[in-house]
Amino acid sequence: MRLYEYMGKDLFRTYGIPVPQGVVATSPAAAELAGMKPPVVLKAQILSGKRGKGGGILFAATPQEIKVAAERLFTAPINGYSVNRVLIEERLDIARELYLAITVNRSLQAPVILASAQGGMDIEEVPAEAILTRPLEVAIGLPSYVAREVASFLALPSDLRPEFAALLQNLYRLFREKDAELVEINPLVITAAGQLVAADAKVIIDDDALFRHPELVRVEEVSEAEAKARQYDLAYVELDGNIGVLANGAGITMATLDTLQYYGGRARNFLDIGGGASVEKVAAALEIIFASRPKALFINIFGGITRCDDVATALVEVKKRHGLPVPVVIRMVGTNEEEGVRILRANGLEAYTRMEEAAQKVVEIAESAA
Amino acid sequence: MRLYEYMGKDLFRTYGIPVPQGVVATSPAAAELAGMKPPVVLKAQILSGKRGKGGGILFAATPQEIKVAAERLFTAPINGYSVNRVLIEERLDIARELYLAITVNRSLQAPVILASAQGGMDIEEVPAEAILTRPLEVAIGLPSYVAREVASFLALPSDLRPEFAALLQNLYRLFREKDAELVEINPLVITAAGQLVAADAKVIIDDDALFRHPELVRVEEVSEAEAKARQYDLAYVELDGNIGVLANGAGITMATLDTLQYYGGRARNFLDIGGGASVEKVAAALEIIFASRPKALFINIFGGITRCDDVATALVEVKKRHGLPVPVVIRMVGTNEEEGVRILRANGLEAYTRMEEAAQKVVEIAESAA
Amino acid sequence: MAIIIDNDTTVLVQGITGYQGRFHTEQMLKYGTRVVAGTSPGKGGQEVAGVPVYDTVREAAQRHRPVASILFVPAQLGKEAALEALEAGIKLLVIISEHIPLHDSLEIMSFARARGAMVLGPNTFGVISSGRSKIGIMPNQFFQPGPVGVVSRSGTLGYEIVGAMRAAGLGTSTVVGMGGDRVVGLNFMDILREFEQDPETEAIVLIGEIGGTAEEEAAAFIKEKVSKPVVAYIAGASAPPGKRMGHAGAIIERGRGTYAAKVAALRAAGVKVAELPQEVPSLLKKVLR
Amino acid sequence: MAIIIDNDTTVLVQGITGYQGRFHTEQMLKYGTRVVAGTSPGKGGQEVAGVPVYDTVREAAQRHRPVASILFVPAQLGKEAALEALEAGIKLLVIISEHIPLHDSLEIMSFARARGAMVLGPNTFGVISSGRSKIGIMPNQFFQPGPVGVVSRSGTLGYEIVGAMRAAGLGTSTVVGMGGDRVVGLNFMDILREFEQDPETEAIVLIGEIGGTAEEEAAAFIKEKVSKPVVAYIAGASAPPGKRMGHAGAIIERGRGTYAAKVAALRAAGVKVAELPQEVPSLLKKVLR
Repeated sequence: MRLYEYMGKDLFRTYGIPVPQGVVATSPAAAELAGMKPPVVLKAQILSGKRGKGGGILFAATPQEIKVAAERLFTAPINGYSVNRVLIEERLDIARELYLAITVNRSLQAPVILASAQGGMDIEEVPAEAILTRPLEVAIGLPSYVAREVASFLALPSDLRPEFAALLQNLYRLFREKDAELVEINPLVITAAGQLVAADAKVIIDDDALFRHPELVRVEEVSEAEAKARQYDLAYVELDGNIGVLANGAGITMATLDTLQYYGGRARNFLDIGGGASVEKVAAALEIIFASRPKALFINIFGGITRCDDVATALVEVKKRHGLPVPVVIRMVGTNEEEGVRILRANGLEAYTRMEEAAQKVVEIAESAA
Repeated sequence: MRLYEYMGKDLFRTYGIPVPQGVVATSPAAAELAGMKPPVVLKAQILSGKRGKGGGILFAATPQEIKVAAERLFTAPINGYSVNRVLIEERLDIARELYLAITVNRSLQAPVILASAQGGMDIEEVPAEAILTRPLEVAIGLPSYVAREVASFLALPSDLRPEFAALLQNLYRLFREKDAELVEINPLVITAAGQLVAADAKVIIDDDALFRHPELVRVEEVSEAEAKARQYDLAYVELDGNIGVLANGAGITMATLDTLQYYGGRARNFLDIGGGASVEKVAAALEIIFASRPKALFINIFGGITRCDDVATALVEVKKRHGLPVPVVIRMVGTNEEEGVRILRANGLEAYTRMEEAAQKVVEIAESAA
Repeated sequence: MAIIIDNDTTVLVQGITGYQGRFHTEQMLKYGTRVVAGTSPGKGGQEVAGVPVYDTVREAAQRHRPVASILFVPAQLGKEAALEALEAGIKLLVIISEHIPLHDSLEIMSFARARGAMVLGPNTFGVISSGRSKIGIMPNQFFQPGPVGVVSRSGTLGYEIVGAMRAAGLGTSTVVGMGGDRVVGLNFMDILREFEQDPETEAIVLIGEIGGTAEEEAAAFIKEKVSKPVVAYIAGASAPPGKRMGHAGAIIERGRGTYAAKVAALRAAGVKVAELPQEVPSLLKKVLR
Repeated sequence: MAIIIDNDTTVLVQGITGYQGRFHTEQMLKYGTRVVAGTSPGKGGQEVAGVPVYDTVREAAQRHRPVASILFVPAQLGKEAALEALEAGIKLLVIISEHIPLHDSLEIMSFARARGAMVLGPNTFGVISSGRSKIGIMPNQFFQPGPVGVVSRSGTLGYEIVGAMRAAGLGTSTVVGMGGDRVVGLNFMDILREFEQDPETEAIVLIGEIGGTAEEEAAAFIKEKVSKPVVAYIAGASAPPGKRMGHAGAIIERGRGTYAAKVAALRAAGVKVAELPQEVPSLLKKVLR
């Protein structure tokens, strides 16, 4: 769960990480009345990178300019996102811009600090040798000597180092205590007055750990269908093709999408019903897919814990209830395959055993329907 | 630093470990006015084991008995300790008594839980097979499965286990956060009503960690001389012999005491000036020893970081200032030995090079003076 | 000798009294696995399919000395269960549970390293030595002895490919699930190293997916250290960036972990990469004499 | 070959710019130790006796690859300094500092085990391979090469006995300080094991003291595993119970760790126990052919 910048900065404040003075406005009028003294910067609160390039960050030197800028931000979508909140902050007098982040390195199975003296730009564009990658021992955490190593790499002036160490240690505390996947400050500003300030905040919380963070406000940027899928514990992603896909297992669902593409088709969605899905869950999955109005539906079941007869029963039930709005191609093998096929046949449905054959068939149907 | 029982129980309370209702009285009058409803138990607050056998724990069933018991406790010393505080507590209705402690096992270099179903008696008297010793991983701490293991060993009824797990985990938190060497509950009572209550509390805090615990009240049970020694960072222990000892290094100081004993003498003290002691520090050490009125003084220096000339200079200075109140026997070898011997000779003092010879000499002098 | 497990491997089942634990204990016993004990707090003294149940791993370990443990516990309890097993001396941990918090996985891996223990998963289907023993949840019927070692990040896709191999007459030596999470214990390299040394394995199938750099690291390792032929299939060719494709680990982040990068790295290491899962058996037949 | 260190051991000095660090760096260099770098936060770029100083161990380690590190840091900073060294890959840690909090020592030892590193101390005088190299604070002049391995819980008492040995014409192979704290890294057993295997060591001197059970464990180990003759001296025969005799570790607690128990255990293991420090050389002469 990615947090909005202003939420990340609220967390920073709680953890003693310095952020610019600022207020959040939910309308141009509120922006005018926020009482921020110019010069200020207005930042659209959207979960998109490259906000600056997309026109989501504007400067204002007078109250009149604040009004104009706020109106602009609230009016048009930025990078395709509509703007509901604008963060208005004091404009910093910037001497240096650094990059600082803590995330998890999969290969090392450990948290890592990423730091660079080249802040303020996309970290992808910074050459690798200009980035320090410092793995951390979870049994130890982030003692002051690690902060010294990072400060050394960034060539910070010695009078800033104690402040920097505190900031980095607080950032790690936040990372651990809030179950973050990523905490990123880009840029971490050194002001002309020699203060460290987090000018931006990107915080991503591990979805799997949200259960132990009732204190965090939920950021929901999902469609109705995604919300419904989550409710049934289905892994669902909307895509831009026209073939609905229902499969069991993340890997095989991905492979199903790839196979459709291989034969010239495009999936409308990724939907993994997981292992051992009940009839009710499969039925909910089918309803979610049909609601997305695909041209055809591809069901690809490789029965293991998931039983073919359960999937067949769910399909038949949905069919009885609402009818099937689009043609359905079924591939079904594995646990209780025969029983599943029998149920399908009794209800006028056929099943393939080979995945490629079924995939080719559904692509064909979708093409002709388009 | 060992805490008084009532201080340990205050900590227990802070950490959510159930203790009996109680108040501390500093006089018999205060005990009467404390408002504790009989039946109660009155416990002398002294840092001594076997308080019960020493008459330091009394029961009272009426307000009149409270008064009598309090007077008795405040009047006569218990096990040689005079009583300044009495803890008056509700009398528990005891169903079972357990033993529970967390301490450090030197061989394992790890914290260990000690638990026994035979509580309420000296743990030394409980057979080893009736004691569970469960080492803990500091990197992990005390997760709930460890509490389950201990509860299993103690054969606790299943409805008490969640409560017990919380108690044990809280005890470990206290142990770690307060830098304890030992936290011991003996007995841990299961009341007739089925509640867990810590009927006693023994907490010893690591002296070396006191610097980070300004919140803990200092328990000082040291003499004036010991307090002064601590101020100069001297390791000093008062003993009951008549030969003052000043040496450098804990091992050699112990060996010096042993050597004196071997030749029939008894040391008045253990005093280790440590490595590289300054003239000022040695002078302070000499003053502490002389204040304890020994019959003779034995200085045993094996110079390494400690320089013989510094010790000689300190001795000569003290001699010039106050004179030497008792005969001094000096053994001095190692770093700057010649210079040290020269300084001594210039001031009418001689030094031995062999420790046994010097030890025999000082025992002889002390004997003849006694 | 297969890799990681063999006939003698003694197995503990953590969470044995739950639906999954019970079902898979029976399945493992049927397959020949030496399941010696199970745990379930508060259920000590019961039996599941003849297997004795204990309250704590320590007690089970002292009595039955299991070498491996398989975890069927809710994600929220995964960390404690894993640490309990490691503390009690378990040397191979198979974590079936999905949705274990990332920071919990980091703690598990850190302690496993300190204890010199192997971890498969989280979110793995386990490991199976075909025809001998399995510690996992894979359907028994697909796994027939043969010369191909298989390692897969995903379960059903692994079964799909093993099934296609079987249909083509190709059996498996050991099939290993790496787990679909972002942070998992053993990675492709660790398992490739074992297969390279395993006399029963003549060729290796690597089933990867988008996200992370495990396949790229595997490619570098294959180039240097693996003499046996390797066939790969990578899922996620059609996946858009920034979307989590089911597995927590299957996400293209900031331009890294793409299908193209993985396939390029593997091909450069001499690996034959199948474009469809069903191509794997025919590619295998080409590399096996 | 001596035990633990030899001529080639590269050494880092943590806290090199302080009085003690500076003095002992010079002394170690004089004795022949390969001191390759030092650390002192904020003093990076300086030199001490020609040895380059760095802000962090990591930097020093990357440039000079020290194998061992000796710590001269205030007790309150001891834990961080030790962890810093271990994290940077140091394999032998010699902790001179005294008064390190007990729980800090526990964390150091736990992490050292995870990293497979050896720790001497806290509160040790270090280790010296006579005539070759030393990592410690012992006075250089007492240590002459010879056939006797010495391990001691205390410093000055160790020097006293080594001095008496030298006066009697007996030199030392390696002299090891175990440290006077309650919790220390290497114990008597670890060091006895090394001496037993060291071809340069013909007899062993064990200098113990009251408190703990290290001597009793050593006795059991000697009985089983040590074929070389062992002479012991135990300090604290006259110490009363419950009093801390200087060393944090030297305390008779609840009737355990007494002089009598230690001497009895050692004698039962065939160890010759000296009643006075000065008896050690003559006992040694009896056991050495």
